[in-house]
Amino acid sequence: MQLTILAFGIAKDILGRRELQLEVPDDTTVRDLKDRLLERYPEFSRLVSLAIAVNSEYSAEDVLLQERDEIALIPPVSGG
Amino acid sequence: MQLTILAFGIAKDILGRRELQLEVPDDTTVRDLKDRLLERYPEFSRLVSLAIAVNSEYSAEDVLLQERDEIALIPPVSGG
Amino acid sequence: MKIDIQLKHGSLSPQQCIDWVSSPRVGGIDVFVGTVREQTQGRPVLYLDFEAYEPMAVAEMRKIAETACERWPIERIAIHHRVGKLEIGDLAVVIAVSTPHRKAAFDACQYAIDTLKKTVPIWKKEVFTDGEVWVAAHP
Amino acid sequence: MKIDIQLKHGSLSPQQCIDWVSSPRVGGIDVFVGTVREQTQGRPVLYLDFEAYEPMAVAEMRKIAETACERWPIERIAIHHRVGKLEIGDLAVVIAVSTPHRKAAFDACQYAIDTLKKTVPIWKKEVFTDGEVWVAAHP
Repeated sequence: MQLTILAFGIAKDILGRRELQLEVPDDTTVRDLKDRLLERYPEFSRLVSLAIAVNSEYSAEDVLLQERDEIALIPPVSGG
Repeated sequence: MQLTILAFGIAKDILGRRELQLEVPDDTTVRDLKDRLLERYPEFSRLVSLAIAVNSEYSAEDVLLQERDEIALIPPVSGG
Repeated sequence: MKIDIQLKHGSLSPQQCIDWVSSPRVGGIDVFVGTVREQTQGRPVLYLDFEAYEPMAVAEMRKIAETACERWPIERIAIHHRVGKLEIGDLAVVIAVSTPHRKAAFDACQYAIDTLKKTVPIWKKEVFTDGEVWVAAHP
Repeated sequence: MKIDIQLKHGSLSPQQCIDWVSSPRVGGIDVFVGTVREQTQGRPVLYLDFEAYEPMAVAEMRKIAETACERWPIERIAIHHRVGKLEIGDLAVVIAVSTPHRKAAFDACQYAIDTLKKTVPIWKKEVFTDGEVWVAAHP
């Protein structure tokens, strides 16, 4: 299946774009996606943290992703 | 000597006036003044507390009063 | 001048206090606003009357601000208290504290209002439909 | 409706937040205002750029307000955050909490800003004369 991944803050700079299309196997979990991104973009491993939001909620690592999910990369937040 | 004593809040109600003139011996301390007032106006003993300010400062009980001092009765405060 | 103390007979403005404590060196501002509630322990209040021993009240508010400035890295602090007749919803006190980092602003502002309520010679009379009472006078 | 969450592209107004949380049932209001400082660790900042994952940021701010309302007896709570380009002295966030008694207002307001800084997907880029940096991204 094909996932659409939104990127914000420094994650957007690392990807070089605001939105990434990624072809992944059907049984991909949040953890699998993170591993794949870390492999392809080693700079992510230098961040303090990298969370994944699925449909506007922080997601656990073992959640299975669906093609229609809105997926977002959440580097360390710094609002306020 | 003659002291002029300012009264605020419920102390003003107890004295029935905003300012009291009181003839006292020359070596009167803050504690003596309080004793005298409590004797003459027993209602003061029903208050949570009664402090005396001398020249706009909370005063210790053993301070000797002077005729020119500005003396004020400070019942429990309730600002804010 | 980093301290602004005011005892006012007219209405208070939180925005004015915030503007006064603002500066480019500030990261956080904490503001406390004390307002007149419609009831005390279920008894409806008509209005309040605040009386102050004015010179001493100003001096005690200044002491609070000075002590706060010794204890915390404060950029600016404003303490404004109103006296006279206040209606329900009116502002009785506004305290604004600005600091480089926010934790100190919260701590200093809370210290200021807690201490103000203990030491500043201001008295509040609650007026009800069937009587009136000096708050906190009796046990 | 006791919760007001806003993510704004224009300037914030503390007075508007205070007015919104005010009510005759309220005795204390605590307000936190986060402003843009002129420097970070001695390095002068030109301006800041705040970016948000907007729907999630609004949802996370709402969660904070809801949790605060469960933990403290809150009358009303407003959380306004600004996004986009901010200059030195601009307001980045305003949180106002009103409660019957003041202690809960301080505690809830501090909880709200502390949690906001940990969970709400908003990112701050500091722009200096000689470069820029996403705050808190790297150790």
